[in-house]
Amino acid sequence: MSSGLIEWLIFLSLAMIAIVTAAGMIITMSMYRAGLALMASFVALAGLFILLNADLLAAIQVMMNVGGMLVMVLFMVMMMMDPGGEMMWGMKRDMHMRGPGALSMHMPSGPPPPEEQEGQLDAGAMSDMDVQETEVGGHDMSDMEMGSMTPRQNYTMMVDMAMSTAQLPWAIVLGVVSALLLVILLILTPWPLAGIAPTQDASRVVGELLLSRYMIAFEGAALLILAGIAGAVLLAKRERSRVQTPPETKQRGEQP
Amino acid sequence: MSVFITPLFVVCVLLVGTYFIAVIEQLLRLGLRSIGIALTLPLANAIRLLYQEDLTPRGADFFLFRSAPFIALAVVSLVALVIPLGPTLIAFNPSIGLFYFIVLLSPFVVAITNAAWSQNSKEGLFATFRAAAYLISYEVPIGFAAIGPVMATQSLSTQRIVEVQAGLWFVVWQPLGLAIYLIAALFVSFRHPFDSALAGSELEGGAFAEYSGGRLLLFKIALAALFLLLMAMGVVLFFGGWQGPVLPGPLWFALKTFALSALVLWLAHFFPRLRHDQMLTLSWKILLPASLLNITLVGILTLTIPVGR
Amino acid sequence: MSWFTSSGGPGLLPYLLVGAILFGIGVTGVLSQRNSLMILMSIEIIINAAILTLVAFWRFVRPDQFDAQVFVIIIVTIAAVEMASGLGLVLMVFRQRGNANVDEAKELKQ
Amino acid sequence: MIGSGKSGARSGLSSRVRRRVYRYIGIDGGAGATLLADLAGRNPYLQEVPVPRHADLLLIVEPISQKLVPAVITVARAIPYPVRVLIVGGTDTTSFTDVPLANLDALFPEAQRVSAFSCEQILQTVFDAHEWLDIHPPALSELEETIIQLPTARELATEPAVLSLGPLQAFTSGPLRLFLVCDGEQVLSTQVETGYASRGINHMLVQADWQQGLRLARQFDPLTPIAGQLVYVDALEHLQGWQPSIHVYRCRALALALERVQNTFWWLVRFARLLADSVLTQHSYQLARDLAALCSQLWQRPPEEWILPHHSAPGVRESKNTLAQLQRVLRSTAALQRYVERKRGLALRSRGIGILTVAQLKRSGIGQGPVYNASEHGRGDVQSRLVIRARDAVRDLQFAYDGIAELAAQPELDTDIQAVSWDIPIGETRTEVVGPRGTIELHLYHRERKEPDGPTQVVWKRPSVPLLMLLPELLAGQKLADAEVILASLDIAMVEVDG
Repeated sequence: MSSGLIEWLIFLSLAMIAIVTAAGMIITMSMYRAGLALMASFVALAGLFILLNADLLAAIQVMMNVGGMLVMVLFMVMMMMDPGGEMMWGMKRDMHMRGPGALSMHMPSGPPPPEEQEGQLDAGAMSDMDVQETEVGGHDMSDMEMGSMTPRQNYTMMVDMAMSTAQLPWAIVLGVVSALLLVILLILTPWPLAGIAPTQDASRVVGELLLSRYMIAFEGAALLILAGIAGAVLLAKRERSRVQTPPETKQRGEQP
Repeated sequence: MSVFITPLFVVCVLLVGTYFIAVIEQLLRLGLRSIGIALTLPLANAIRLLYQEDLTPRGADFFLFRSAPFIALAVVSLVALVIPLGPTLIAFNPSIGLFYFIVLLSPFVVAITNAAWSQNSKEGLFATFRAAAYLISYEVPIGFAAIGPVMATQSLSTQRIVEVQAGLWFVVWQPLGLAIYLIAALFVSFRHPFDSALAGSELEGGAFAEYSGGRLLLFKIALAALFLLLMAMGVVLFFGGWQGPVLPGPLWFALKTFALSALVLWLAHFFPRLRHDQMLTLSWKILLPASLLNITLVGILTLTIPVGR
Repeated sequence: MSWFTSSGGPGLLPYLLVGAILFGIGVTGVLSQRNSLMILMSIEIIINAAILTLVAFWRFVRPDQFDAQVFVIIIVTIAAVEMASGLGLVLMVFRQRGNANVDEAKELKQ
Repeated sequence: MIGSGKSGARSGLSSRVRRRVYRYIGIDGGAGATLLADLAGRNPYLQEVPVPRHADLLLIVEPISQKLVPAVITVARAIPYPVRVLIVGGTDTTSFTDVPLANLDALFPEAQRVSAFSCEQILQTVFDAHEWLDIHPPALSELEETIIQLPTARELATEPAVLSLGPLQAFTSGPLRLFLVCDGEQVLSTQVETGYASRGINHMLVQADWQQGLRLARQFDPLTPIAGQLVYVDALEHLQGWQPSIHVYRCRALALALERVQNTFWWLVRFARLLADSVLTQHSYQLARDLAALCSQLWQRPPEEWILPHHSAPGVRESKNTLAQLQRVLRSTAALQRYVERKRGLALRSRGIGILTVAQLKRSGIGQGPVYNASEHGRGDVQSRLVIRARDAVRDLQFAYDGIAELAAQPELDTDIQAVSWDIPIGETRTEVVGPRGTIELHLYHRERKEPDGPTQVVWKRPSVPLLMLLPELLAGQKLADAEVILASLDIAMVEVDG
């Protein structure tokens, strides 16, 4: 087995992981798994960087993205209700859903079904679930009976939980078209190839470059980070004086 | 052939080192007199865990739950590659060895958060958040503390850092860096005063609450190995690694590592478990300014005193 | 010397193809996802696709010049800043409205 | 047989490696807090673990109330295979009770049983556990659901998490269930559910006659049998108009003071384990063990034999040796007090949290006890409670030391044991005794003669109850990790609360 063949094998498996996990991020219902998939994609990219003799960049890639993604994941868990375990992951299975949406929740197509008399009840039914959290932990989806839902309730729930907007088909088309366009351009352009391998120690050279030729860019990036920190803190700061509780969350806490 | 022998060797060394860390822990708990028990108890514990059933709780994220201990162990084994045991005894010697070491610490936290999150309980969710908060807090001080020796060496290679310390250990003129490094190392390895993500009391076991049997054993090995590796890196950075008279290099290295581990564990046992917000305060308000101060001092010393080179 | 292989291993073109596919996935995500956090993550994919192509070009076109690596480092830094401020923005929206769905956040337009 | 009994010092290294380690999780029905605290430090081969998943042995300390059974089954089911059960029990209360206690033998027919409340007995039995039968926990019937009121106004629109603590938890002695509504790491509100340790002691006392009542009163709080019995004895003597002699009075006070100190020490052991402060744990564990050994051989006859109405008190045994030991314990306790007062690491974790003001305590009817003293003389936080308990322990030990020295100096004064007359006149009385958690008060009504002849109504004033009532107010706004430390610092005995 030649070293070239091994390199090909490693390349193919890493590329496969990077692409599949990136696609998986968009598809999965579970926020935590989505973040983790993205992390895996980045780590696979770091592997590709090592194949490209860019060890320093691989290390930077892992450092920047694993920590950053973990924080991102936590925000997603916080904002999009993914309280752990297989709950979100197994939801589709538990609901016995079929059709093209079998992988992720999508915005239902077509007009909403007519409203029933008890159409308002669904919000109450959901708040019931919030209130009765008494188990020592854990979430059991089996007691959520999907069969008893009316079409209207089902529709509302689908709208509530959809991961994608209604323009998903167009998005897929655009994504494919842009990728294809890029591929065609890549193949048609004659790239000037150099048949040599890098010899110098990247960390030393990059360090010297950063502090000589790209000094201004380096300092600019530092300034940008400072501005970013200040901006993020300012945006995310809790304003204790004027707290606005949205009416819907107020209702949710009330006893039915 | 060496592609297969090197990892095997690294894993064996790690397991032996982990065993000695467990022995040191038992000795600190039971007292020096019961050394016989301390030597055998870790093995008896491990055997006991191996005989136990390996449960997956109902409603757990099957894939993440089952894979988390292996991720942890894989990360630890990868980290171990860059530790120089002797003048030529190093599995992998890249030019950015130290950077590689610090970078690979964060995937370990991912393994812990996976374990905590996948177990389908609220306590686990709390543990996830805590572990992630610690990841952000310790990455900065441990990196800054490690920069001190790098400044003096002008290289990120672990082997080079050890070679430079032939005359004078860095601990002599960077004691502040060592202190910051050791505290941050306790943070990273979820050790006693900083173990509230895995705490027994309020989160009912935290991240490992649902693990049993073999997988729990794997996690415990991974945690102890991580602590061992951090202490080993501490020896590399501040105590001259394998440098020493008379005895062969690897032996010196082992002696220094276990002595440092014992010292750190002994100091840590004087403190009660800290609350999570106290830990974060310690990191951001004390360790971070102190490490900046350390870098300034080391910079001045490196430039003025020739012994720093 | 071909685009497809370089000394037996994968050459420039395979890496660029991976980058293109990742870019397509990222575009799809940005355009279709409903939650603003997912959109931020899709943007990350796009940035990473760009970085991959950049590194591939460095390796196969000018391996003796390390400017490309400097660019990558600065891009990664800026991506991190973008993530941080994006998160801050999303957090603010979430705090005001209780969710972070873009299709309901129309008031940002005004 | 390897692993059975004690492996002596001469057993080789290989047999030590093969020796079995047992990891147990203890279930305390209310009476076993001291026993479990003692057992946890006895043998390195018998280790306590915080969660059932890590355990392979379930240790149940009887009595277990019917209400606690689902929790016990849940724990038993959570233990991975192979699982063994050891039941520690055999208190005589079961024979009187009308409140149905759990029949553990029916639940776990394969379980082993130890009847004595002693660590040695348990240790002897436990190392044969691999020879026992595996248990097959019964299936769990439907659990009733509790509705938790969620607070409405919140800053972030995230949902608050409801953490359920217990009913089996390490923070009180005895089972108590807490629902902590948390916004992140902060406790928003607390809902307390009690009744897991209920054995209906008032009801039992009314059913029983006077002599049985005296034994039952020891179970008022199984951790403080002497205080419970003494208050009942005082009431009987009060009704009869009998006055104990100075000697008897002094001996009773002595036994009570020693019991208070013992309780404080064992509480301190549990509290230190909770904080994971190993120095404090070792120190207090050693003290508690020493004092327990000392107390067990202090009296010529054990206190439960002579703390009875109209009984005279015996002298103390081997006074020289005892005094020297007590002196050592006293000095060590004083050192402990200094440690608690000055240690920075401990203060980091205990200072400034769980502050109770005197006004708050007065409002809920607490006017004495260590918690009140801590608020009156100190800051009223967790650390001040630790300090005040250590100070009380030193004071009580000093009192005991003086008392024993005096007793040893003079021979026994009244040796005559009068015939106890169980003919209690009609009437009512109110007596009180200072226990470790505050003053225990007993209202005893004897309005009519009945069969069997006993009190017609019994009303206890339980020092733990108002503290429990204060809990929601106290925990609101605290950090999650602090909430448990605060709860533990109050030293609530659930058996006393539930009755």
